[in-house]
Parts: sequence; C-alpha cells; structure tokens
Amino acid sequence: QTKFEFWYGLSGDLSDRIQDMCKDFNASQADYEIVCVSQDNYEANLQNTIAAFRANKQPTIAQISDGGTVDLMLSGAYLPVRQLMEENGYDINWEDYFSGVASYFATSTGELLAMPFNNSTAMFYYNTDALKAVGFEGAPETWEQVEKIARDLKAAGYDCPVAFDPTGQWQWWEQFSAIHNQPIASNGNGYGGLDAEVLFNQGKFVDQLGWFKKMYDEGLFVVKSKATGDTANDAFVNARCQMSSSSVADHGFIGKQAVEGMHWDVAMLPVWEGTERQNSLVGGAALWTLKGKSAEEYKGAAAFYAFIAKPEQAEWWSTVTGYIPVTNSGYDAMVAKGFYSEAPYKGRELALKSLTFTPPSEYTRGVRLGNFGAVRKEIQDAMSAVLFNNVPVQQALDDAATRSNEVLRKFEATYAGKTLP
Amino acid sequence: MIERSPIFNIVTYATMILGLLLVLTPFWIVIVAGSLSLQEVSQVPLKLWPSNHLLENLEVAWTRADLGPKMINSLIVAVGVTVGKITLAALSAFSIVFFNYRARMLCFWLIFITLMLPLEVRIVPTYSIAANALQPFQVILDTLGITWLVETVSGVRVGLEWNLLNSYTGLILPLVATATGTFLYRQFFMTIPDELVEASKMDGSGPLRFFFEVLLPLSRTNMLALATIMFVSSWNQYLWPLLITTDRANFGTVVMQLKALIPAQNGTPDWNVTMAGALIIMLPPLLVVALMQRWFVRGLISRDK
Amino acid sequence: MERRAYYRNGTLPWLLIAPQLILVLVFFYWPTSQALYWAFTLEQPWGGGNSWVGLSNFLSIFGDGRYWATVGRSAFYAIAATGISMVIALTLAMFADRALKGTKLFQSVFVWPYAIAAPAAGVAFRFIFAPEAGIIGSINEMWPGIWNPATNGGHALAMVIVCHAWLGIGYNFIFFLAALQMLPRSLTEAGAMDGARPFQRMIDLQLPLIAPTVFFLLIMNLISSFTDSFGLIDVMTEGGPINSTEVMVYKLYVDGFKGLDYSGAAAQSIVLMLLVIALTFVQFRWVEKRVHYN
Amino acid sequence: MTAITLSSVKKRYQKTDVVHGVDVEIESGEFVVILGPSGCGKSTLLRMIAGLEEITSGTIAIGDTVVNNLEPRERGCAMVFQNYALYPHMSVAQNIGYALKVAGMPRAERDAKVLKVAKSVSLEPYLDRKPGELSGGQRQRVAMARAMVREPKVFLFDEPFSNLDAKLRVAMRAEVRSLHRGLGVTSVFVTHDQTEAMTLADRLIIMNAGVVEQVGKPSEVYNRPASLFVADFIGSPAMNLVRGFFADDGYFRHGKGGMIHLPTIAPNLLSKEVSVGVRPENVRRVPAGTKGAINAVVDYIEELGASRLIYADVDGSRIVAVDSANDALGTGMPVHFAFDTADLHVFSNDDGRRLDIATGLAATAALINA
Amino acid sequence: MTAITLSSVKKRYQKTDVVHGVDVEIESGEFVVILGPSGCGKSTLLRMIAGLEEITSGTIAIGDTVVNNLEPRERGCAMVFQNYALYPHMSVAQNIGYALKVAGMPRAERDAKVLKVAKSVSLEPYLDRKPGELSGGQRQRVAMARAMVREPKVFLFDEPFSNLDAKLRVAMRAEVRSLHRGLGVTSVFVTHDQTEAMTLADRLIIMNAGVVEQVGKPSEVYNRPASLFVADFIGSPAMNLVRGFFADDGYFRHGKGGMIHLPTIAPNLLSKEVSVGVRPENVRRVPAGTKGAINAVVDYIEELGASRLIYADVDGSRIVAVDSANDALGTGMPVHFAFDTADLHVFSNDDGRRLDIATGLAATAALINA
Ligand SMILES: Nc1ncnc2c1ncn2[C@@H]1O[C@H](COP(=O)(O)OP(=O)(O)OP(=O)(O)O)[C@@H](O)[C@H]1O
Ligand SMILES: Nc1ncnc2c1ncn2[C@@H]1O[C@H](COP(=O)(O)OP(=O)(O)OP(=O)(O)O)[C@@H](O)[C@H]1O
Ligand SMILES: O=P(O)(O)OC[C@H](O)CO
Ligand SMILES: [Mg+2]
Ligand SMILES: [Mg+2]
Repeated sequence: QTKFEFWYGLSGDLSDRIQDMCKDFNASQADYEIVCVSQDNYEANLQNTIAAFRANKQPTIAQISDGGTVDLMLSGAYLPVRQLMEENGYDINWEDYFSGVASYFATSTGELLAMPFNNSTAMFYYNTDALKAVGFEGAPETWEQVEKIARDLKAAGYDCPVAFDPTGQWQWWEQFSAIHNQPIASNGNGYGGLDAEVLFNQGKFVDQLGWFKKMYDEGLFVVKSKATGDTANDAFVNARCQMSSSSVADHGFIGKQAVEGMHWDVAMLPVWEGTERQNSLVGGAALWTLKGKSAEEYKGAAAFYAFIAKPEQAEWWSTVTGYIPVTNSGYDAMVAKGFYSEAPYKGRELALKSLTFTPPSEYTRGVRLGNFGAVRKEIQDAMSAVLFNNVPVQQALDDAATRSNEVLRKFEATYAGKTLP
Repeated sequence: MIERSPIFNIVTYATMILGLLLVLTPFWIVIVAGSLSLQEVSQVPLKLWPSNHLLENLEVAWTRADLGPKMINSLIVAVGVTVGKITLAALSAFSIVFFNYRARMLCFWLIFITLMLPLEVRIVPTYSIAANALQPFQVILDTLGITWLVETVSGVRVGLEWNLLNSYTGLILPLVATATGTFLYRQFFMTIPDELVEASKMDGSGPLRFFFEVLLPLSRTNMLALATIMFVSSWNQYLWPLLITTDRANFGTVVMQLKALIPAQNGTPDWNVTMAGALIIMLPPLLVVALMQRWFVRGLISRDK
Repeated sequence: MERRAYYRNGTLPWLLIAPQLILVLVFFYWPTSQALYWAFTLEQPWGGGNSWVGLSNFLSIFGDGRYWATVGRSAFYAIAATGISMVIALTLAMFADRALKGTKLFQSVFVWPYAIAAPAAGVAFRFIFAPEAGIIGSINEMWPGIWNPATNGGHALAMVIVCHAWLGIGYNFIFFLAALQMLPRSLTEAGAMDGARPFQRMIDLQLPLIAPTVFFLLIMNLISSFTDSFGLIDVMTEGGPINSTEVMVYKLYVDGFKGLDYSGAAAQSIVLMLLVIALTFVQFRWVEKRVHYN
Repeated sequence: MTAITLSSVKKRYQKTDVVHGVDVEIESGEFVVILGPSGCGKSTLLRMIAGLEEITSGTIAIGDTVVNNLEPRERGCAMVFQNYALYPHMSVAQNIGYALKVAGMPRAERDAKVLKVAKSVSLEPYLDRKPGELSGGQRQRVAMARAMVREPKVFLFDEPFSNLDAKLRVAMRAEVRSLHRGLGVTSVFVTHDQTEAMTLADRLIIMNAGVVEQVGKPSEVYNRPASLFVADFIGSPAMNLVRGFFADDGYFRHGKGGMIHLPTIAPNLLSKEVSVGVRPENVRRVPAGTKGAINAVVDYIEELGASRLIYADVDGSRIVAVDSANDALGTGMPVHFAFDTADLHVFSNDDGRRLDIATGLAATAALINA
Repeated sequence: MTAITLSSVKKRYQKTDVVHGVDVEIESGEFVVILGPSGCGKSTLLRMIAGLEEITSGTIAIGDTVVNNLEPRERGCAMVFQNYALYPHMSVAQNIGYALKVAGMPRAERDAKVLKVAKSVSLEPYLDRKPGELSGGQRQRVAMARAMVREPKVFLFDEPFSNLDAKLRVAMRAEVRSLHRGLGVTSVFVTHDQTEAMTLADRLIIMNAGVVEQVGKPSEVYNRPASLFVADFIGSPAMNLVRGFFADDGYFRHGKGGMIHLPTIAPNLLSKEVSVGVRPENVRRVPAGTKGAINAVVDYIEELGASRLIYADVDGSRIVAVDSANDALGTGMPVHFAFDTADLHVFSNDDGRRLDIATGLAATAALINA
C-alpha cells in the first residue's frame, strides 16, 4: 500500500468534509492511503508547501488557491495534471470542465495544469427577516439598493446592516472589478506576461472604496473580522449583521449555523445601477501535483483525482459544502435532479449564473500575477487605511499600487527569462 | 529593617498589593472566563467571579485543540531540550573552564555570540538547515571535491541527508545549543576554587572523575535553576515548532495550538473555551516555576551577568 | 580572576565541547552565513535558483518608507515595553527588598509572568482587550468605539506592548531583587545613619548601585523586544491592523514566509542581527567600563 | 556627665535571646571598647545604640534622652562599619558630604566642611576618587571622616579594622586614638581583638554570650579578671587555669591525682570546686631542687624568638610558662616552676566568678608538689 | 637522607619571574617552614613541589627521583590547602577516603583506613557530617586526615591555618607538631605568620620576592638574621633599624643630625652606609642620668597587659622598647635607653646583607647621645 500526502488550505467545517472524503477514498480501494493534512488557510498552505518543497518534504498533492496559480506555474515544481492522468491511464474528458475554471488554472493553450477541485465565486448573503422588516422584498441587486436597505436597517435600530471584512479583498475588490469589467492589472490582468502593472488605482474601484468608506463612516458597514473577534460569517449567522458577502463555499456552513428561526438568502454580488454585469471570477482552488515523488505516489494521486472526479463524489462535495460542480455535466446532472430548486441548496445555482453571466472578458477570465498574495495584502491594507485611518482613497490606492508593482517587478526579476506557460 | 515608619510600611504594602493585582489580574480573568458558559462569557460587562463551567470548558478545549497528544509532544520537547541543554552546557563549560588550550576562548565566544543570533532573526535559513542538517557537511565535501572523487572512484554519489522536519529531533536539536546555559555554567565553574581542583588532582583523580564526582554534584542548584529556565523557555517555544512541523497532528506542541483556540476560526466567540485552553497551556511551566522558585531565583542571582 | 588550576589533555577538551560546537556551527553559523548570502541574491521561492544582485536587497529595504516605519515602530515598541516593564519591576523589587512580613508571598507571585508563554499571554490579553467582549467591552458599551484594537493601530500596538511589558515583569523583578539583595546591608544602614530617609536612600544609594543590573536588563529587554515579540504579535494582531503592529522581526517573517521574498527577508535578518549585536556590544563596553564599582 | 546609659537592654531574635540584659553607663568623652568572642552580641548591642536594631526591652538613653523610639538619624550617633560601607558610586568628597547634603546644608558650606574634615584625616588629595580607587587604610579614613563630618555626640565603631592587614591595623589604632584625643567625643568601639581593645580603651566592656562579664580599665581587667571567662579570654598566651579544690589538709588537688601544697590558703575557699589561675608570664622557672618548686615535665617548646613558651605537664594539668632562658630544653625533660601567690587568681567553678583570697598568704612560691 | 632537593628552581609566568632560582635540600623527616611576605612566591614553590605548577627551569627531586615531569598523584605528596579545599558535597568519611577510592581500594579496607585516620585526629564522631556542618578546626582536621590517609612521603601545607581564629590556630599548631612527631613524615609548611613559623619549624626558609633570603633554625634566624629583610621581617614588634653610617670620629650618624657614640666600633664598617638594628626587647630602660644612656622622647605607649611598648623618638629616628615597668609615662615625656652591643646587628645598605662586627666591642651599653 502506498501512502501519499495531500495538504489543503481549508479549516473548520470544510476541513472536516475533506477528511470525510479522504476516508472514503481510502475505503474505496486498497492500494493507496491518502493522508490529508490541513494547513488552515490557502496562504499558509502555499507557504508551507513551498517551504516543504525546498526541504524536499513536499506532499504529493497541494491545494493551491486562485491567487497562487502563477507562483505554481513558474515554480517548475509541478507535474501537469493532464500528463499525470494520461501517464497513469486515466481518460478524462477535459473539455467537460467548466470554462471559467479552465481559464484560471490552465495554460494559455488551455491545458489544465492542476486538477480542478473546489471552485466558487463570491456571493451576497442577506437576512430576509431583517430586509422584510424594513420593507424590502427580494434580493438586493444593486449597491444603490444595498445602501438604502442599510440606511433603513440602521434607522430601524439594526447595529450592523452590512458586515465588512477588509481582508475580504476577494469579494470586495477582485469580484467587484470583474463584474464591473474593471482591470486589475495591465496585460489583461497579467495574462500577457510578467511585466504587467496593477491598475486598481484607476477606474471604478477607486469610487467603490470611497463608497465603502462612506458606508463605514455612517455605521452602515461594520467591520467584522478575525481581528475584531467576530467574523463576518459569524456575525451573519448569528443575525448580528444583516448582509454580508463571502464565498458560495460558505453556503453550507451558513445553512448549518444560522440561528434558529433566522431566514436568509443568497444573491449574486450587486452591481452599480447602469452597469453591464460581467461574469464573476472563479475562486477556490485546484489540486497541484508536485514534482519529486515516486511513480507509485503519482499513481495514487491519479487514482485520487479520478475518485473526486466521479460524478457522485463531485455531487457529494457540492452538496456538503457550497462549492460549484466543476464539470458542466456534473452541474447539469444536479440541475436535472432538482437539487437547486429546494432549500437548503436553493440559491447555489446563482453562483454558476454569476460565473457564466457573460462570456469571460480580458478582465474576467482570471488574474495572472506573481506573488499575488502580496498584492492582495496591499489591497487589504489600503482598504483598512482608508476606513480606519482616514487615508484619502486615491492616495491609499496609489500607494498600494506602487508597492504592488514593486512586488511584481521583484517577481519578474526573480524569474527573469521565464514566461507564463 | 531600620525605619519603623508605619506610613512607609503602608506605602510598601499598597504598592505590593497593586503589583499583585497587576500580575494576577490576567491570570484571574483567564480562570474566570474559563469557567463561564458561552452566554456568560459573551455578557458585557464580564462577570468577575468564576462560574461552574470550568471542567466542561477544559474538556472542550482539550478535545478541540487536541491537547492530549500535544501535551505529550510539548513535554517530550521541553524535557528533551532541557536535558540536552544542561548536558551540553555543562560539558562545554567544563571544557572551557578547566582545560587550558589555545582555542578555548575562541570556542567560548563562538558559543556565546549565538546569544546575539536569536532564532527569530535567522529563521529563514535555519528552516532550510532543518530540512537537511547535514547540508553544511555536504557542501564541504562538494567544495573539497571529495564528492566528485568518491563518485568517480566508486560510482556512488555521496548524498548526506538528515531531515529534521516533523520530527522530535528537529523540534529539539536546534534548540539544544545554548549560550545562556554555557555562560551560566561557566560563571559557576569559575567560582569553584582552584584548590578543589588541585585537591582532587592530589587525590589522584583525572578530569572526568572530577567532573562527575565533584563538579556535577556541586552544581546541583545551578542545574535546577537552569533546568527551570530551560524548561519554561522550551515549553513556550512558538515560532520554531510552528515552522518545522507541517504535520501538526503528530508533532504539534500545545503552544502552537493557541491560535487554533482563538474564536473566529471556529465560529462562535467562545472565549470561555479559549481561556480554558490557555489555562491548560500555561499551567505546566507555571507549576514548574512555582515549584522550583527557590532554585530558580538562586540560579539567576548567581548569574549576575 | 584567572584560574590557574587546569587539566592538561590534548583531545578531551575538544571531545567535550564538540557536540555544542557542531550544533552551533550547523544551526547558527551556517544559516547565518546562508542568510548573508541570500541577502545579496534574488532567491526563487521554490528554490529553483538565484542570481547575484549585490546590495540591491539592502537598497530596496532602506529605500522603503514602510521598512523605516517598521524600524521606528520596533524602537518605540522596545522602548515602551522595556520602560513599562522595568519601572514596574523595579518599583516592586524596591519595596519587596524592604522584606516586610509576607513579602515572600508577594515575591513568588511577582515571578509568575516569567513562566507564561508569550502566545498564551497574548490570547489572554486579546480577550481582555477585545472590544466586544471581556472587560473593555463594558467601556465600549458606554462610549462606543472608544477602544478598538482591530481597527485602531494605536490601540493594537498599545495592547501588544502592555502584554509584552507584563510578561517581562517576572524576569526583571527577579534580577532587580537579586541585585538589591546583593547590596551590602551596611550601605543602607550607613545611609540611615547619615540621615537619609527610605525614599531618599532608594534614589541616592540603591538605584545608582544597581545601575549595572539596570543596564544589563535594559539591554536584555531591548533585545527581547526586538526578537521575542513574534509569538505575541502573531497571536494578537498578526501585524495588523494595517501593519501597525508590524515590528522588524514580524515583518521579516511575513516578507520571507508569507511574501515569499526570501532575499528581502534575509537582508532584513542581517540588519536585525547587526542591531542585536550592536546592542550586546554596547552592553559589554558599557557595563564593564561605566557602571561598575568594585 | 553620662553620655550613654543602657538599662536592662535585651535583644531577642524570634526565639533566641542574643543580649540578656545589659546595664552600662558610658561617661561623656570616654572611649569604651566592647570586647568579646564572635557571636557574643557586641554588634547587636552597638546597633541597638545606633538605632539600626530594635530594642526588645530595656532602655537606652543618649545624654538625657531615651532614644528607644528614635530613628537612627535622630540619635546624633555616627557609625564606622566593619567593611567601611562607603558609597561606591560617590567620590570621597560626596561620601563625606552625603549626610550634610541630606540634612540640606548649602553647597558652599558643605564643601568647606568636607574639606576641613578631609584635611584632618589627610584625605585632601583623594577627594575626587571613588572608594574603589583607594587603599584599605584610606577607605578606613574616609569612613571615619564621614562619621566626623556630622559632629556627632557619639562615635560608634563596629570592628572597623578587621579588614586591614596587621601593620595597617596598628597604624589605624594610633590614628583613632589621636582622633579621639583631639575631638573628645564619646566613642564606643567593638572588637574581638584583645590587643586592639587593650591599647585603645579607656574602659573595657567584656561580653560573653549576651552578658556583660566585666567592665573596667584594661589594666584592671587584666590584673583582676572578674570571671573565669575573662581570665581565660584576656591575655596571650592564656592564663593557666587548673580545676580542683582546696582540701583541708593544705593541699590543692587537681588533675590526675595531683596535689599542690598551699598551706596558708584562705579558709573561705576550702572544699569548693574552683579553678586556680596564674598567667604564664608570672610562672618563673627555678633551678631543680628550689624549695617549694613545682615539678613538671616538658610537653613541648614554642620558640617565639625573644623568648619561648614551655608547655609542661603537672600531674595531668597543663602549665604554660614564658621562659627567656636559652638552655637546651626538650620534650620529656623535667622543669621546675614557682610563682608568687599575689599572682594567683581563684574562680568558682559554679558561676565562674572570681573568689577573693583572704589576705595573709605567703608572699612567695608556696605551691609544693605532693 | 635528603627527602626533597630543589636545584636552581625557577618559575616564570608569562613575563614575570616569580621564583628566581631556589636551591634547597630538605632532609627526610624534617619539618621545614617557608616563611615570607605575601606574594613572595612561597605558594608557587610549594605547588611546584606538589606538581600543581610546572617548573620553568631547574629540577625538583623527591627522594632520588626527579619529579619534574610526574603528575601530582605520582609524586607521593599530600597537601593541605589554605581553605581546606574539602569536597563540600561529600561527608567527612568520603572526603578522607576519596583518594583511596580513586586508587581503587576495596570498600572494606578503605573504610577501615578512614576510620583509623579519623580516630587519630579525633574526627570519629563527625564521619557522616558534611564539611559545611563542621567548625573551622574540625574542617582543618579533615583536611589533614585526607592528607594522612594516603600515607604520603611528603606533607605539604599551604597556610593551612590562616582561616582559623587566633585561639584555634595555636591549638592546631600543637596538633600538627604532635602529628609530625608521631608520623615523622617530611613536611613543608608555608606561612606568612612568623609566630607560626618559629614555633613549628625545624628549619626555616625565609623568602622574599622569589629569592631565598636565609635558611636556618628558628633561633639562628632570629638571633643572626642574614639580611636586612630578615631582620625586619622576623620579630614582633620589629627590630629597631636605624640607617646611617659610622663616622671615623667614633659616632654613628643618623636621623635628623643624630649622633650616637660608638667608640670601639670595628674599623671594617667605617664610612659605609649601613643600618644598625637592635630588637625592642633588648632595649632596656635606664634611669635618667645613667651613664651612656640614650635620651629619647615618648611618642606614645601601647599597653599589652603584662608589658607595654614605648614608641620613642631619638633625634628623628624611631625607637621601640619593651618595658615592663609600671610607672606613669605619657607622650612627650623623656625616657632613657641602653642596650648591649652584643645585641647589635649591622647590615649593608647596598645589598642588605648582614655585616659582621669585628669582635672586641664593649660588652655593655656603649651608645651615647651626642
Ligand atoms: N537577624 C538575626 N536573626 C537571628 N539571629 C541573629 C540575627 N543577627 C544576629 N543574630 C545572632 O545574634 C548573635 C549575636 O550577633 P552579633 O552580630 O551581635 O555578634 P558579634 O558579637 O558582633 O559577633 P562578631 O564578632 O562575629 O561580629 C549571634 O549568635 C547571631 O547569630
Ligand atoms: N597564574 C599566575 N600568573 C601570573 N602571576 C602569578 C600567577 N600566580 C601567582 N602569580 C604571582 O606570583 C607571585 C607569587 O605568588 P604566590 O602565590 O607564590 O605568593 P605567596 O608567597 O604564596 O603569597 P601569599 O602569602 O599571598 O599566598 C605573586 O606576585 C603572584 O601575583
Ligand atoms: O473560500 P473559497 O474556497 O471559495 O476561496 C476564496 C478565494 O478564492 C481565495 O483566494
Ligand atoms: Mg559583629
Ligand atoms: Mg600563597
């Protein structure tokens, strides 16, 4: 029996589900034993994987989020998943994978480098009881609506109309940019080469951040984060905050944790009135196979990929979490079953709708920036600085842009001579 | 005591009581919060008197952070580091103080200067050495051409590798080198009168006999003091285990688990459980210090820089 | 005093010191030399190779306003934490040294913070200072938003510093008390005969006489605030909000391990090392030369 | 005038009584030395006078004031400590002037006073040095200057010379004495060195185990020790003391059946258990066959250069004699001693007190070997 | 038989010569004391014999074996250290038996031997105590027992009594001597206390600054000091030494123009810069007007109990005399001294060596004030 490791970046409830999955895999066959290790979050997993790789102690499989894609692509440390599966005799219909996923995790020629696994997009959660109480029925679709509802809620004595987490740059910035078709970086968000420069200090996000600030100052946005000791999700499920934005992956968690008697629903991220909504970005992570392992271990990894790609397995995963089915056929099957038409899963189909709202544009197929984690951190800091320290929006974003470009230049220099696959 | 001035005595007691409050308040809050129920702990203002949920909170914290095996790991690491440090420190100090060889001061300084290279500042490269502790030797062999020589002669490639990640050895070994311990032992050994060495020489005993039969028994107090300090500091290690154990389940230590106990990672702000967990984690070194206080203080005093 | 009683033996001393020397070379000097090397190169995060870039890593950190902000913050942190901790410990030690009845009890409790792991204290203090829970929660209830370390950098830094200072009380207390108790009793008595009252004796006699200890602790505390603050910050604020609690050691960890900038982090390591060495050096020069009376 | 009065002064630490009730009066301007073995309570007594130690019971008065409840600074005493207790971080001038500074004396006045005192003990050239840069003798002088500058009513010294080497000690003794002669301040000086005590004291207080054994002039204490303890303690080599009793047959019985003829011994001593003492320098060697001589056998000889000590055995009792003869004398050889009865001291074995010998003893050697 | 032979033994530390070339032979069974001031190299010499210090040049032989290159344990010496150097963590029995244990002697035999030795120094009741629970004298005895138990060929003592109080020191002296008498083992004893040296030694080695000044019996050294250094060093109070020269007018000139008549002085000394010495106990007080008496003025008096020391000034030279008279005498009063020329010592000021006075001097007081 061959043992191999799988490191992932999920914790809490999602981590427990992965452990279930690993158990099932181990039970399903006798040749391999997968050891699944949680590294808490995506950043830590990327960091630990790198450290382990440098130490020649890497796992066979690492779950790397969207933001780490370029870091992996240039690392020279992975085995393309297609090659892996082919070599091990698995025939996968790569065309079946959802196009948004492919555009993020595949080469420019469309070859998937990593195994799509848990994919998502950002959603807007809202407490229907509260909204009703201030006379709003249905889903908020525009930020104008959100602002009004928030005001009404405040007036009605709700402390926290909208939960805002400045470390949630993914939903508040990346996804905002995508659905409003705003560039994050030049070179088509970096797809055109490592010499891309960030552009978030121009365009709509500048105003958006200004709006966040206004909302925050009026007490309509309330900061809920790890640092405050009450995360946005916690605040939402406990009805302390009435609206919140986060991944569709949390749909399962919210359903389970929402306090007794609370009614809530989910919507696509709002847009500003008059905006032509674009498709949102694929989030979540894919599974990368790392170099330097034995053929046996690769066999095991391939078997594992095949296992999670099985329709019933994929369906189970989507059910217990909130992640979207990553293949078109999987999605169709679930729709056909009526999965999305009933609570508690109703609403999750909006994620797919959001992802496929339009065909991907130059700025909505994904982000290809090296050391993107560091750039994200800059945005988090900029948002915090504007909110908490009253730094002028433009100045904060310019500052963040300068630093981000330094990060990108350093990355470019470090990989001088290399190009994106 | 010279002055009988009651006013000054009152000032003295008042200050000390204030100090006591200052020192004890955090402990008190940890205990109180650790004994509250979830509702009680979420109340504002906080109750300042313990409730009766301590045991159940301890239990929840214990299972949530998987403290059982982590305790054992911490214990293994702390004891291992402590024993290792004391041994190495005693041996090195013995060598430096009781033998007269040219390089002894150089050796002492080599060891002593490491005081100025705390783990935190050399964390990045230290991690890589932990991945292969024999790396320096490999590099030496490579640069000397020995690898090449052996390879051409025998066809075998010399690949020295000793991985310390995710192992007790890795958690312990890099922490075992100790400038403080060596320094402390050296200071103590220097107070051993020359005559005692000479008496034992006249009695016919050699250096090792002297070390085991005279020096070690005499340094018992120091050893206990050192052991206390070392135990506390190794139990309380945070960054190093955090870095070199990717396999937390098997090699994690309790202190690393603290972060896992902080609410917001698990949903509800159950600070009561967090505090109960913190209590468990604080307790062992606190007990050691409280029990060893006498020696501990004496040992530190004799250090006197 | 130099010793004169030595053993003569060729290999034994080397055998005795070898284990420690090897550990020191492998785990201290080798990594340090590596850091030194990296500081002059651009190292690929996945270890695929590196290129020599001379001083550019240093130039880029020195040219970075945020780095200097971190340096300034570290200095402030170090001075504040050291100051608070030492003043409290010294005051307690001075009074404990009077050895009134029951002092022993106080004394043993004052040492306790020494035993606490920084992250554990961090967790406790985080709760104590949590804006919506614990004790501060009630103050916030009265004046909403008056205290919020999650959004206010100043509050966050203050919280970390207070915790760090608290942790140092035990260690500083022991040393101060030891130093005070090592002062000959007759000096205090001579002071009393000369007519000095207790408080005046503290200022005129005890304080100057324990100057070596004060200085030793000052340096040890400064060094510890520069290096040991990691666990505390990681548990309490992770450097936030907006880097307002990011000190040098935390930044180099963040840049190196989180930012995957091994080279920049190595350069920062070197700077921090030099700082610590400089402090230690100052201590040796100063303590030996200035504050020592035989 | 009485400068210091101790009445039934007792000191008890937790459970141990250390000073058992001392009554002494010290006259104004007197130089009194407290002498006694280590641990007998000398320092404790001195420190109670200084106010550094609480008085368990009894009273201490300085001048006419009972000082029991006064702080040290209010008693007008100055003290010189055994280890000098100089402030190591202050210069000599600052050390001397500290008391004045504390008292709030203006700087100029203070400086002048410090200078004057420093001159009087020849410390002028060292005023800017730290104590660490001074020799032992100089430090000692700083300690003295520091005491003098306050112009105290009483000087207290606690073994101030015990850290000095022999030569310096002798020199400092002379200095202290001349200082006292010059200032005339009442002084109490503690020591366990009898030579120091003898040479310095106007009056001696001999203490033993917390009790005052004798108070008196040095010559009185030497010539008429009031107790066995004093007899044994004062004088070097120590007084020969032989335990036994005066039998009514005219013999003094002692040792292993030894009998010494003492025909005219006072009847008041008869049959009492006593110790009889005679100082070694009062034991004379006499030629063999001298009438009334005591016959002894040499144990060993100690050469002292100018003279020698003969340690001899008299029927199991040890007798030491100072001898300045030069003849060859060795272990096992017979010697013969005599002494004047005037030099005889008798002490009760019960309470160790001196017993007075009724007059009328023969004036010369009268102890005859049985 | 010669037990220890030192030939041109030198010791140099880095750049300082500490022992300058010592040649001494110590006879078997002899008790030799090395006496000299602090820092003169006594300990160094002793430690070279013990093997604790390397010999820079020269040879040391014990018996017939040159031991220069032998380890301490191979030399058959046992040593008693100044601070006893007992193993604080071992009981008395273990301390005494440690050397035997190291030598691998079986337990039973060892115990028997330890017991025997312990008995011989009356330590039996204390065998189970730790050194910390013993008095100074008992510790000293343990140190001695530890040395004895190995039955060494040579005993070495390095100021073994200097940590004891005066009384105990005297007692221990007697004990060491009786021990030596009993065992007859060659002993070398280092001290800087002359009384100790005088009373213990068969022969004295007087050292100064790394050089042997004189080797001889105590009485020889006292009565005929070979050098100025020895003359000044030996004897307490120290010999009166007056620098000056014998003029051919029959006067010895000294001090502030002082002149002493010395009519029959040997011509070999004329006009040389010399020091003239006479011991205080050889200076007699004579009545005023005695012919040939020296007139002096009392500086001060030190009472010693049995006698007193008169410190007096003779034309700017200080003279000390031992006086046993009892008359009132105080500073500034005139006194008159005389002494026998036989008691006179003369030393060259150039090299400090003793100069022999040609015979034929007058037998009595012959120094007359000018
Ligand atoms: N603080 C104390 N607690 C208990 N006992 C004490 C204390 N201080 C002194 N003693 C005891 O009191 C006795 C007298 O002590 P003191 O210092 O007066 O002796 P001393 O005559 O000055 O001796 P020395 O010549 O050694 O200085 C000693 O037996 C000592 O052990
Ligand atoms: N290890 C050493 N290095 C340099 N000089 C030394 C060393 N040991 C001793 N000396 C010097 O050698 C000289 C003789 O020292 P030694 O110990 O023999 O003196 P001593 O006669 O025994 O004196 P004391 O009576 O003080 O013990 C001293 O001046 C001392 O300073
Ligand atoms: O929370 P997830 O798994 O949907 O992922 C969110 C983002 O993609 C993180 O980069
Ligand atoms: Mg005393
Ligand atoms: Mg010596």
